[in-house]
Amino acid sequence: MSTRIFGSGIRRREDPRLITGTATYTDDLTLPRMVHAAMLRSPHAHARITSIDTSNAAAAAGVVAVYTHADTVGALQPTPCAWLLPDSDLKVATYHGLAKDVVRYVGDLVAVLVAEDRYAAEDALELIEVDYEPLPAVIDPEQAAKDGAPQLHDEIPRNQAFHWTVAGGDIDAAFEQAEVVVSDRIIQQRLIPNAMETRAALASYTTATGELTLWNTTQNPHIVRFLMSGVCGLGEDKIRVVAPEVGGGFGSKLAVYPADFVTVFCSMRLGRPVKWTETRSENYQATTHGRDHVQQVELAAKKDGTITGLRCTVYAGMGAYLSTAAPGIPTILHGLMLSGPYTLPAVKEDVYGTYTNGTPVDAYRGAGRPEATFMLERMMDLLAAELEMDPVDVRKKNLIPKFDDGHEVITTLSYDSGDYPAALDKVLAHADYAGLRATQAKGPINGTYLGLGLANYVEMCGLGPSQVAGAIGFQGGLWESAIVRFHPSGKVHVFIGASPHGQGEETTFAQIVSSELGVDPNDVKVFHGDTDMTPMGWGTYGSRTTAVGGAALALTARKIRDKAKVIAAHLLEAAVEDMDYEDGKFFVKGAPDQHKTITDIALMANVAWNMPEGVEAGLEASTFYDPPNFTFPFGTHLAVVEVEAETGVVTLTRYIALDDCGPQINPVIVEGQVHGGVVQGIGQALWEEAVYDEGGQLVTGSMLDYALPRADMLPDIEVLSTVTPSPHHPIGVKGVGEAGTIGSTVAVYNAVIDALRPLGVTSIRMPLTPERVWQAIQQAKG
Amino acid sequence: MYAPEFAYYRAGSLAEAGQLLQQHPGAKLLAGGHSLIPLLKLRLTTPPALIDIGRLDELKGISVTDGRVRIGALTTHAELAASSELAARCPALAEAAGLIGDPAVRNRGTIGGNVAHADPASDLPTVLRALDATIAVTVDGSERSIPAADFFEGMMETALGDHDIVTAIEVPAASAGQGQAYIKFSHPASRYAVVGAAASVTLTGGTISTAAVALGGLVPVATRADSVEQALTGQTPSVDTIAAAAAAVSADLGDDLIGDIYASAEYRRAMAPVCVKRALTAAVERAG
Amino acid sequence: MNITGSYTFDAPPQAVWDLLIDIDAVAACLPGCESMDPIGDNKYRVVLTMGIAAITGRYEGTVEMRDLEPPCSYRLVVEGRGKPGFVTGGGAISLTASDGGTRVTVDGTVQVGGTIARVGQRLIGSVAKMMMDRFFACLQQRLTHPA
Amino acid sequence: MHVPVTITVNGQRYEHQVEPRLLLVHFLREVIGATGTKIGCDTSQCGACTVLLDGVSMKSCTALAVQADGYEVTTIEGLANGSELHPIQDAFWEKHGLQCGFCTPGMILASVELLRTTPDPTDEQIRHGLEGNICRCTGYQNIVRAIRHAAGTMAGQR
Repeated sequence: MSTRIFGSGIRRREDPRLITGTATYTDDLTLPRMVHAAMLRSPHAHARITSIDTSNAAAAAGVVAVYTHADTVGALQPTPCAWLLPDSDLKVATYHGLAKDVVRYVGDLVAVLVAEDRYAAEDALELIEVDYEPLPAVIDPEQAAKDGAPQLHDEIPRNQAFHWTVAGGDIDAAFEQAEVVVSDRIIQQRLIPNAMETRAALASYTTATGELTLWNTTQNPHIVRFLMSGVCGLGEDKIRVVAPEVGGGFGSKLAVYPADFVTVFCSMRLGRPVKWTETRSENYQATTHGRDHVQQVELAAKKDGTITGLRCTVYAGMGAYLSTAAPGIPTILHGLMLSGPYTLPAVKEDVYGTYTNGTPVDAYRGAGRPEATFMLERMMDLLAAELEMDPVDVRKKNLIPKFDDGHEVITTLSYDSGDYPAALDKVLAHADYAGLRATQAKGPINGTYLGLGLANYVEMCGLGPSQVAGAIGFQGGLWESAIVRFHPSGKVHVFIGASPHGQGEETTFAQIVSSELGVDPNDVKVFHGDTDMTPMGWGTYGSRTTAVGGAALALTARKIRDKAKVIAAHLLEAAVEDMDYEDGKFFVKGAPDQHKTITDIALMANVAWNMPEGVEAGLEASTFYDPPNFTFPFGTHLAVVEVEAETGVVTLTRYIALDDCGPQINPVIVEGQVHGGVVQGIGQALWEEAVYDEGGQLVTGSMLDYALPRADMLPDIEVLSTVTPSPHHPIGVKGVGEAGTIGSTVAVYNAVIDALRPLGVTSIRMPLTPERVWQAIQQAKG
Repeated sequence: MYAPEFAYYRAGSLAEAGQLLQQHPGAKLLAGGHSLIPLLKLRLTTPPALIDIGRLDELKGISVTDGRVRIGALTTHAELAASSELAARCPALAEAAGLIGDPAVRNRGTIGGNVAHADPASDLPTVLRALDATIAVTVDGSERSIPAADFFEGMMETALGDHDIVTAIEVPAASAGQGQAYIKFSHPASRYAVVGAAASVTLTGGTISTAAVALGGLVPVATRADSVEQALTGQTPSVDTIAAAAAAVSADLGDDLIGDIYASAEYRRAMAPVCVKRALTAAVERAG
Repeated sequence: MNITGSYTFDAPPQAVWDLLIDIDAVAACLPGCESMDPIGDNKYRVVLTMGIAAITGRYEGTVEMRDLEPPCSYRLVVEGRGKPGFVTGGGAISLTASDGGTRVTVDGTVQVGGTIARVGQRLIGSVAKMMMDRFFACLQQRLTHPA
Repeated sequence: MHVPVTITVNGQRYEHQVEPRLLLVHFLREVIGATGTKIGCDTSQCGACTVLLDGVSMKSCTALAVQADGYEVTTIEGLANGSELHPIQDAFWEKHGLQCGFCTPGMILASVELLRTTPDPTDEQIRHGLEGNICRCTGYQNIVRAIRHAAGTMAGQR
């Protein structure tokens, strides 16, 4: 077996079960004596509960139990926030599993009902009588911060969850001395993540033993166990959390939710397995949303296009409560990325996290970095327009030159490696940028305008050193762990703490082991997502599973290799220092014909008939890998659009995405990640928005109104890459899960504005629906 | 989602369906179910009983007699879209049917269910209005015909009585020199029409002898664009005459246009002439 | 959501006013109204069965007339709830004499919550308008042909 | 009220008493335990529940089990011939046409319908043919590739 398996687009190991309908997702599970939970959610955005009467519901056919807040007192601690942002005056509102007295968003949990089947549960749910006294509601994060706005939490003035600042350089001087200043007000609208599998939990508590097994659609089963332990009062030793097949997450299965805790509570009360599966309507109301920023941004520059400072104020909507990772998203993952791939001499950003009567907001693919990239790349285009320069030239003026091992930016981050100019040049050449501009210069054809939109980006991924996690208030570690176990036959089991949910790491992890040790990837089985079986892991988010978990795995494989080399030396009666290893073979230097394969070693290590002195039996190793730094993938995206002025219809005609995630373990999987990421970013630019009405009702409450990208709305994505290894990473990889999303929203946005420049349009609120575009054209006409 | 309880009766014949309707006040007819079942799942409707007419062969199929095309109420959108008879005789209907929902929806949704539901954003009512279709309705064993103009009364409201069953749709077959088209601007999520325009134009000796134009999505009930039709009749078709006629549509729209978060009434009003123009252009091209 | 309308009556303002505060007339003309019983000053408990084709829902709630300035204006405050969700609304209703008749203008807001708000946003405005149109058409009819 | 239904699923005949309100997708998943068919939305938009009814695609979340009485239903579990994958299944695997796999059963059955009605589709026809199926992972591009690939394989088999 050749090491060339690294970098090979082999078929995915997980697919046979997925394409035959034999994979098991949480809702596919059934247990003996299992009952079904249905959740009663608030129809009001903000209201006081004046009374709840569950008696009719409790008496209905098939109903096993009905619980409200009062039942959970003492048994269920409030839902925790796990990113306690320091130096930000953070105020965490109490988030009860079942609402106490006041509901604060449409979808806030009011009661849970358990019945013998879900139809009966839904019937009885209608019999719970709740009287509400409506209270005024606020949805806009900037409005929520104003005096006189409705107050969500008595103890938190002006709804301010936190005020966080990043500053570097002399920002005042930058603006005082600026030769040109451009600014914009940008709305990063609320998005609904829409993992195709809605959230689900199956809790099975055994009263006799006090043990709980929870099957849960989650990106991080170990974090679920950790938080569940605190909230439900069970020792971690008594809790097993299993993430079975997970149907996508995109950040929305990072949080641990009230409904998860409540489902467990029901099972503990009843001593029966309780299953709860979200309907899509519930998912829209109660599973975390993404983005929701109001950004005021200004950029100072010289007349030659050199940027000198970036100053911004962001109001970030948190929704009604702080979800698990929420405070870190618009701050650490956003504000620290404001330099992007550019040399930025001075920066100042104030981020106000505000409570609003919306669904809690948390990570959504890219999580903070798309919002930062958008600001910066929007400013680049505005600056180019102001200076009548080509957007490419302004960017080239400011790009950080190629670096191989560390580059510190004004926000204090130290990027690992990058060659941003090369990425940009490769995209421009591939697209025939000059040719496209020449076509554009000929003017509109039949009222259809051509536009080009660029975005360069850098993202911080592979979160992150645990010491940094502590410093930034993340209430956990950010290392990953892996165990590799060879069986006597040479087959391998990998146990990994990371918990992929559709990305294909069962395959890429097998490829890592295969490449390091020369076994057939088909002989490597990867176990993940079961806290009883796998070592601790901190979850899949921030494009960290391969970057951090993969590093843990590679280092573990190398430990195995080192041990195997000792055993091989013993078997070949040679000194260890005289041994060589290549392509799965251990041999005495210069004598590759006389070799031992890892399979030979695995047999000997396991039978242990003839081991070197002092070497333990078995061929197994484990590693806890704590990365020395983040990784910093980067790329350049170019969107080409046609805008029909008569209707405002935008057609994306080409999309070129260059992403540099370092060496690609499986380029087919990398390309797939880019496709999906790009399309989610396009979705934000053109179609997607969670819309609330003035009373706080979510009016895009179903897939009838929330427009997700579909096959017939998209062109093929032209995927390019460069390869810049991370110098600090064992195998150089940087992570790719979010890459596509980070550049694509602003690339498409820039393209549409570029198309409409001849008409005088400079800004349109996203998503760029036909009406919004058409209205902007009408307004520009005057 | 989980529908509320209801009783279920499967009709073996049209007559039996009629009897069941009489016996079960408040019962709803179930054909393909693609309008009704989503409402049931959301519990937005709670009928005591459903009467399944989905297997009545007598309500299926497309036939042509005396210049009229008769389409059984249970004919699916997919069958409409694929029908060579329709493509030849009322092409706008086939074209519109092929734009409804998605393939799986078109395989189950029926023309009868569609017209009975009378959603203002639906495609078929617009075409049926333009083509002067009639809706055949049976009650107590006797069939009567209701012109589309009278059938669609309001948003999701029709002239159907409690015991009426839509049995067929009848459409005059296109004559020589007649061109038809249906154009819609779709909602990206629901795929419903934000604005839909159906046009049927007859060219006689190079001039437009008759023109029929109907609009959907804009107003609570599909409506004819009389001003456009008048502006076109007798004209020689050209880019300018079509554009001028299409512009006249504003006179047909009234004050109360539908508006929602995706497309305001203002935008729909502005798009109406654009959509009409495109439908007319295609229809004229096909007529020639 | 804002909802506005304007209706002309072939009668002087006082006659129209009398009709608008005639609870029997209002109950008869309110689409789907099953009952309307007084529970206080100008305040009534109503039970409505809404039926827009297949979409049906039963709502219970209150209707209150405030700030009565006969025969010129009053404010209507409506609250209701049912299985499909809740409805609250309010509006200013003004009467002005016009060409020997009366013009009634309504300028109000409607807030809908629950399932309908979630999945029916494209219909709410039109449905509200349609119900209001029917209500006034019925009153117009009643004025012309008293029961 | 319960009514008897006889539904043949992937060649196996099932007779059950069901409530009229039981959706076909719940019949498949909960009554007979064929959980390969997924539920992704409430409103017939996403297509995760797509199955074949007498060989024609439909959304099993928008049909009552009683409507399938007497019919043959094909689900993802019934597509392969023993251990031999259907060419579309194999093409999804070969062309990386799936990631989390949740939309995949419905997507594959929608693809069966697409190639039934359009055996040699253009990319544009493929993209239109998938308009009733939402995938949040792949951006659709590899699904389009997979269907194009499968069309070639199936043409070769005819």
